[in-house]
Amino acid sequence: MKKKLATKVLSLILTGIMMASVTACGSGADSSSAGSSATQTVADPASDAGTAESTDAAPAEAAVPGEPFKIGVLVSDATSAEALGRRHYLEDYIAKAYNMVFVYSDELGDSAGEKAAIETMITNNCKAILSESSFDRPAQIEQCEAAGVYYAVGSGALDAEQYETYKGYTYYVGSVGPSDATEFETGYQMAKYYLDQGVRNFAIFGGATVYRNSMHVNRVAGMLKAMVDAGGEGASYQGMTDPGAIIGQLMADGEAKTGAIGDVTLSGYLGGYDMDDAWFAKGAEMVQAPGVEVLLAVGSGSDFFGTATNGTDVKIASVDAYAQDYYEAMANGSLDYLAGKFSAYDGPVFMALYRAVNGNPLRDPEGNAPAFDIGYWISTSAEGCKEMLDLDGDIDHPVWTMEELNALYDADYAAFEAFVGDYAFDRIR
Amino acid sequence: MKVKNLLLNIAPLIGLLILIAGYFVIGRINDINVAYGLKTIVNQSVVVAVVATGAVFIYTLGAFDISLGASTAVSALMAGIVYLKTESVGLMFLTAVCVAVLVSLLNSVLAGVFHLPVFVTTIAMLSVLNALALLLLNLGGTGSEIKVPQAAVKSLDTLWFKLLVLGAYFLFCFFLFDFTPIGRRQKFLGGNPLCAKLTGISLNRYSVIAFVICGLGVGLGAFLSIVYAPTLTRNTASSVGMDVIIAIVFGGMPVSGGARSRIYAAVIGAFSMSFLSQIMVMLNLNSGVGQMVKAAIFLLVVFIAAGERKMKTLPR
Amino acid sequence: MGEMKQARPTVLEVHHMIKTYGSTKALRDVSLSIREGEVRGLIGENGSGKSTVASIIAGMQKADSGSMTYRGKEWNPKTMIDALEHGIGMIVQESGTVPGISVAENIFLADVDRFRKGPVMNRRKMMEEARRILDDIGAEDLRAEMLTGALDIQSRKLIEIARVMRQDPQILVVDETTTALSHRGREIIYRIMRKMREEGKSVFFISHDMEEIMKECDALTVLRDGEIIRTFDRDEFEEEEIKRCMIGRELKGDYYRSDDDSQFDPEVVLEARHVTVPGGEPLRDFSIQLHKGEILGIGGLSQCGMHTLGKVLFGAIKPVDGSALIRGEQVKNEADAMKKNVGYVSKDRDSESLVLQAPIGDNIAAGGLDRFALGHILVTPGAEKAYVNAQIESLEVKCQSRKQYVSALSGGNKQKVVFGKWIGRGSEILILDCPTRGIDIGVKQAMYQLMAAMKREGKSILIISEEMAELIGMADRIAVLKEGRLEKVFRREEHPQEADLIRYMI
Amino acid sequence: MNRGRLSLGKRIFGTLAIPLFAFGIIFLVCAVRGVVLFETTRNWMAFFRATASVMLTTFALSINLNSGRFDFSIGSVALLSSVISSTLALWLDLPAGGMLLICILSGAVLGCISGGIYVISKLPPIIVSLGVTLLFEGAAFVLTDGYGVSFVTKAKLTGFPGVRNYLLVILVALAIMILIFDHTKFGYEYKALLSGQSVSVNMGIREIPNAIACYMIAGSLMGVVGFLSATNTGTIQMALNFGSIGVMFTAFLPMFIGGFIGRFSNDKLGYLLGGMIAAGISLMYAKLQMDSSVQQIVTALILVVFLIYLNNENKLVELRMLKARKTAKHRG
Repeated sequence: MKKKLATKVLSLILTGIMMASVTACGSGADSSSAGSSATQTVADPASDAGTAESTDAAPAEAAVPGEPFKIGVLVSDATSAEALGRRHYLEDYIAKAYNMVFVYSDELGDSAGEKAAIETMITNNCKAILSESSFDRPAQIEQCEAAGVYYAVGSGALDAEQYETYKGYTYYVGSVGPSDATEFETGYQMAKYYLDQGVRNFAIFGGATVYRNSMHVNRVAGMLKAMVDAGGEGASYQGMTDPGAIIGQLMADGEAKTGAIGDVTLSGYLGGYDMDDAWFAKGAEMVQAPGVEVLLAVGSGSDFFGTATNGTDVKIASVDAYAQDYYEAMANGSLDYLAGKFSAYDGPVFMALYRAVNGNPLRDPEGNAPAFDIGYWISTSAEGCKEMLDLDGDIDHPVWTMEELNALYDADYAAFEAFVGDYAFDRIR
Repeated sequence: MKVKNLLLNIAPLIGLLILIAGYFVIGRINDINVAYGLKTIVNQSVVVAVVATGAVFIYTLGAFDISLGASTAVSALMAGIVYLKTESVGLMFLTAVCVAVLVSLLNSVLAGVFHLPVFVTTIAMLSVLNALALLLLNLGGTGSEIKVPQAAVKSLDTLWFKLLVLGAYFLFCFFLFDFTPIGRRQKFLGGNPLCAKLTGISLNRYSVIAFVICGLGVGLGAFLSIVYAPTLTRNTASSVGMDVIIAIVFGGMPVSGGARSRIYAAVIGAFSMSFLSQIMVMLNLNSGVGQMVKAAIFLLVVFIAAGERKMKTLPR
Repeated sequence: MGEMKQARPTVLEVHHMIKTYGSTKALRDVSLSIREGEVRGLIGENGSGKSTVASIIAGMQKADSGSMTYRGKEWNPKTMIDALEHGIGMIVQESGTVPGISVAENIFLADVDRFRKGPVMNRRKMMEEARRILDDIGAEDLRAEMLTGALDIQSRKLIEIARVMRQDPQILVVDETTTALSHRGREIIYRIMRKMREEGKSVFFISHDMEEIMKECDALTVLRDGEIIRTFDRDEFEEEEIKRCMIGRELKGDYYRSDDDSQFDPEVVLEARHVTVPGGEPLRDFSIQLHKGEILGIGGLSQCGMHTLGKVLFGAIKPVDGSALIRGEQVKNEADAMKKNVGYVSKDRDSESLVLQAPIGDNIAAGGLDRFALGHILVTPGAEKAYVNAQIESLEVKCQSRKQYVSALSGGNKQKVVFGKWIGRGSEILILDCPTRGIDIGVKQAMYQLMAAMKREGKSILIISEEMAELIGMADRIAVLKEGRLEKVFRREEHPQEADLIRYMI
Repeated sequence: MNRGRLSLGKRIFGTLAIPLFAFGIIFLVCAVRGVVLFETTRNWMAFFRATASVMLTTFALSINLNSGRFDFSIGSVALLSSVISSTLALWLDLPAGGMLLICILSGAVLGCISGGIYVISKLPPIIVSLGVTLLFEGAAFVLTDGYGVSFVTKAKLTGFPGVRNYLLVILVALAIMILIFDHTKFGYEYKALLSGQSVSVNMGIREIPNAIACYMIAGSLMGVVGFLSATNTGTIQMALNFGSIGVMFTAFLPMFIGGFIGRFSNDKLGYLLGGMIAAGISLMYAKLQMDSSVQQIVTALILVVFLIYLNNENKLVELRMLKARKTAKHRG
């Protein structure tokens, strides 16, 4: 008798917690729904279909070509302005326009995390995975293929070997992002910009080069190649001048070696994302080393090193995104050169997934999954940056609107490719 | 008194049952893929459950090991390197287990030889092992990862294999813990080391035994980690260390060890935490709120399971 | 002196005080009073409640029911410091100083406000004050800034005395303090007590030592099993009568051994050979032999080294010189001693003999795993249950079941569990260190009878005890230790008296 | 441990031996590798920043650890208080000083919450700290929507780093800690509770307020640590799932070193010197551009070797953390 009572009390308490947690999350979602998580804003796409269209003005006027569903988004970087910008576009524009739900993963740190996140997403009925995390792409693709869930690479690309392996997979939808060549060129142009100004001493932040991330490796290789080209007679990086060789060496080393490249000097190199005190100290030490004029960063340059260059003449060039933070960084001088993604970057890849789930997958003429190339917007002044930011920043009128994307719903491969290739700032403006 | 004791004993189990019920109810409402979800839960609990089950032996002694995650990582990395060299899954398995047992042994011997409290030793070992993991990535991998081909372990990445490993190891531990003098003596040591000493039970010997058993679990956990995600990085098993502590405590294991130690605490705790996490996801909580709710439930359950406290001074 | 006491008014009264710990009734309806200028002795066996009543008076704990009146007012101290501030101070039996701080800080423990200037402490003033107090009580060689942990027990007791005396208490409680003190330390206490008497203040003096209590007290209250048996005025003091009151009720059957026969087998089963152990309770080149079928008593003052001896013989302490032998073989460690069929009952029951937070069954079984586990490997619930229950039944442990936690048992039943652990595994040689400490008379008697029975079975027992009566009553031979050396061996036939033993202890 | 008995010379030697030895080695290594440790003001800045933050963390860790209370949550307190303060500072456009003040206050409040849960639940502190860590990390995540805080471009806040400011933080903190723990009633009671918990409580020292105060002080210190870290990088990274506990591990080596030095002088001074050693080592790493795996191994080995040395010294007074775990009770 007593035991029963106690059991009852206990279970009551526990159910109480459960209830409390349920309600707490409800209210928590309300108060914190400043645009964080689409999963909070639209709980049930099917039943909310009507209201979403009527309430939200701009994007919802056009007809939706297909059925809504849930997309899981894998992110290994959840906090950079670049990531935030693209999330903003997906959650606050696409989600409303197409009545979609985007389920974001936590910031992933390894392939086990990726796999667990995909499992959880599939459990929660995500019909497609948009992956911006690349610890183990093959594992992700295999996992999705096995589960019958569509998979696409956002803001990136598979390397050539992987593409060959997976391009024919039924559930592999493709990728939209800078190709390796584009990444190489981006790094090249960034370094060249300063080399042309006579800068001869650099430091490089190589980010995920240590993880053999091909995007970052190619950017760094481009930078090095530019130095080789500008370094005068006989200049080479570790005895190499050929882009392919430089890339191969970086892949082998996982980092760039410091030293002279002709009459250009690479004084410092830092990679990885340890982000602990020792790492920041190392970074500060690198940019403050005597002689360094410019830090070339594969990403997050002003985020990581902005305070360290504060009050010095060292300039930072970085690949990032068009976001208020970077505009401010450019305005106050902590960022000097920005090769940035814009927030609508993921529009086409969303459409590719949308088509696939709605039974209308896009394939290239050989019947393979497409791999579309897309580049960056580059600005070298605060004004230029501002202009691009203004174009990119208006969530009601994004760079790629619903109408434009809808046109891709039935587009053939060539039309899709042409659309994606037409990303340049001047063209879009 | 008796009833209350019984209740305290089964509180974690009740907690798990409520969580399971909650999972199904909320899952039903949200129309989730329940079958896939259960598989997900097993996948996400099994490593922690295995490692934590072994760790119960250490906790029973009233000791505390926070380096288990790191030693799981080091074992997995070593095993990965061995696979790359030999392409033998069997050797990889053996390596994982042997390395883990050796690391564990080192832990206990260090503690024994230098008479350091186990906890302090494991803090030092945590740093050493983390460093070792980085070194291994440099020596045996690309510096950032050691990539065991997925094909090598794919056939093992199945529900039944994981459950089999967990089940076998759990039964092994269950037997040692409840049906051999080892478990009895360890509980006794945890309850009162001085009295145990005067009952002929050597703390050093049983620490070593506990660490070896735990090392075995760590090795299995490391192997299962590879099976789950064969691309190993510095983040491999990084959350295991703390998850194990949480799981054990959540499962009703007293941190002071002793007679109230339960071998099944780890499994209950590990699965409870996974169900709880999945519920948080289903409720569309953002990770922060989810974690806060988890923390609150954790503290509450532990508080309930701890029972009445009438001491004059605060616990230390 | 008697008349003087009559004239003085009562300063503190205790009315119908009751206190229980778990299932143990520590105080059952105790009422007593003390007058100004009176030194009152409290005497009784362990567990009689004398320390409990004293600690309640001094604010260390609270009674379950009953009331106290101090100087005509309701007395209900919150803490010891609270009590001290109102004039009642206590020097406690167990260590009451904090090791990690200075002597001065210990003297003013929990009462440092007086040295505060704003938020900041005036350390110098504290040291000065401490020095003055130490001088006052005659402990000039203690320095106020010394680290307490580095001092010996005697000096630490003096700190406690200083802590209490600095408040100039009206009533002082001295709880078995003198056992830890040397002659000089004792003199300091006696002097303080006498001075208090002269100043019209009162003292409760709790001691084991009948001699000092009869010498220093004006009156003497005997407690037994939580009840007051009788209060003696100084002119009624008579040792035998007091003792009879302490031991109490007419016990049916034999209390100690009935036989006078100190026969035992000449075979030496346990031996200390030239054992030297340094430390607070040292042994110096100590040798003794226990024979088969013998009950060997070891007596002496608490710090004389006899407790060390027990641990050395059991392999728990390794001597720096000499050796402990069981049937001629050197003891390696505790496990080795157990293998050689030796059992050891520690004097610190709660901290060394039992796991309080564990069931009775676990405690008994822990000693016998090598006995009932199949092939030393498999512990079956059935075998364990049978093993444990056999002990519970044969020793008549009062409990609900073997699953009950030991912490809920009374002292006597706890000790039965300890015995069960050793007897269950069939120990041939038992080392019993203060086996009857804090146990009620009834259980004590059972224990004594058990020992006698074991002797008859040819088992050997080494009994270490601070209670001389117990040694005299039980042992075939009694070895008296003093400062780590063997001082004297009495044989049972000699019928030694307590006074004889004491003569060799001091 | 009994300082009174040591001569002044011995005390000075004992206090400075380890730091001098450590810096000797550091300078030697740098000289061999042809690197100047303190080349620019930036180097001094990095050095003193690391000193300050390691020293404060060590204080925060040791306050409770010395009393047998292991606290995993100090890192999460630093995280959450810096999130709260930077958010407020950005919102109200406060200068760095204002942010520092809010950091200290919010740290104290968070410490109070953590201590409060401990004294109310009477659970072992290590368990409470596990829950609290999750709670605070979650709260920081919720407050920033998981995005962290970035104020790289807010010169008002990122202008704080500077040798003068760091020195000021170090000296003020050291002075306050010495004042609080050596010269106040709280400090006296703290020391008494530390080595004689039950005696002190029996004598009437109120343990609960003392414990809560300890948590509040540790919280404030970690608030400052959070502030230093945030103003240094201009960003606050989120941490979930115990991602915040890493900070704590920076404090162990300095704590043991400090405890050792404390035998000869004041343990707080020891923590400062320990912090300086740690800062010197990490500056050396940065200067040598040493690989992080090598760094970690070296640091880990130093810790292990020092622990072993301490143990052979056999005077492990500072390892009172033993008390935290029952196993440590080797009294026999």
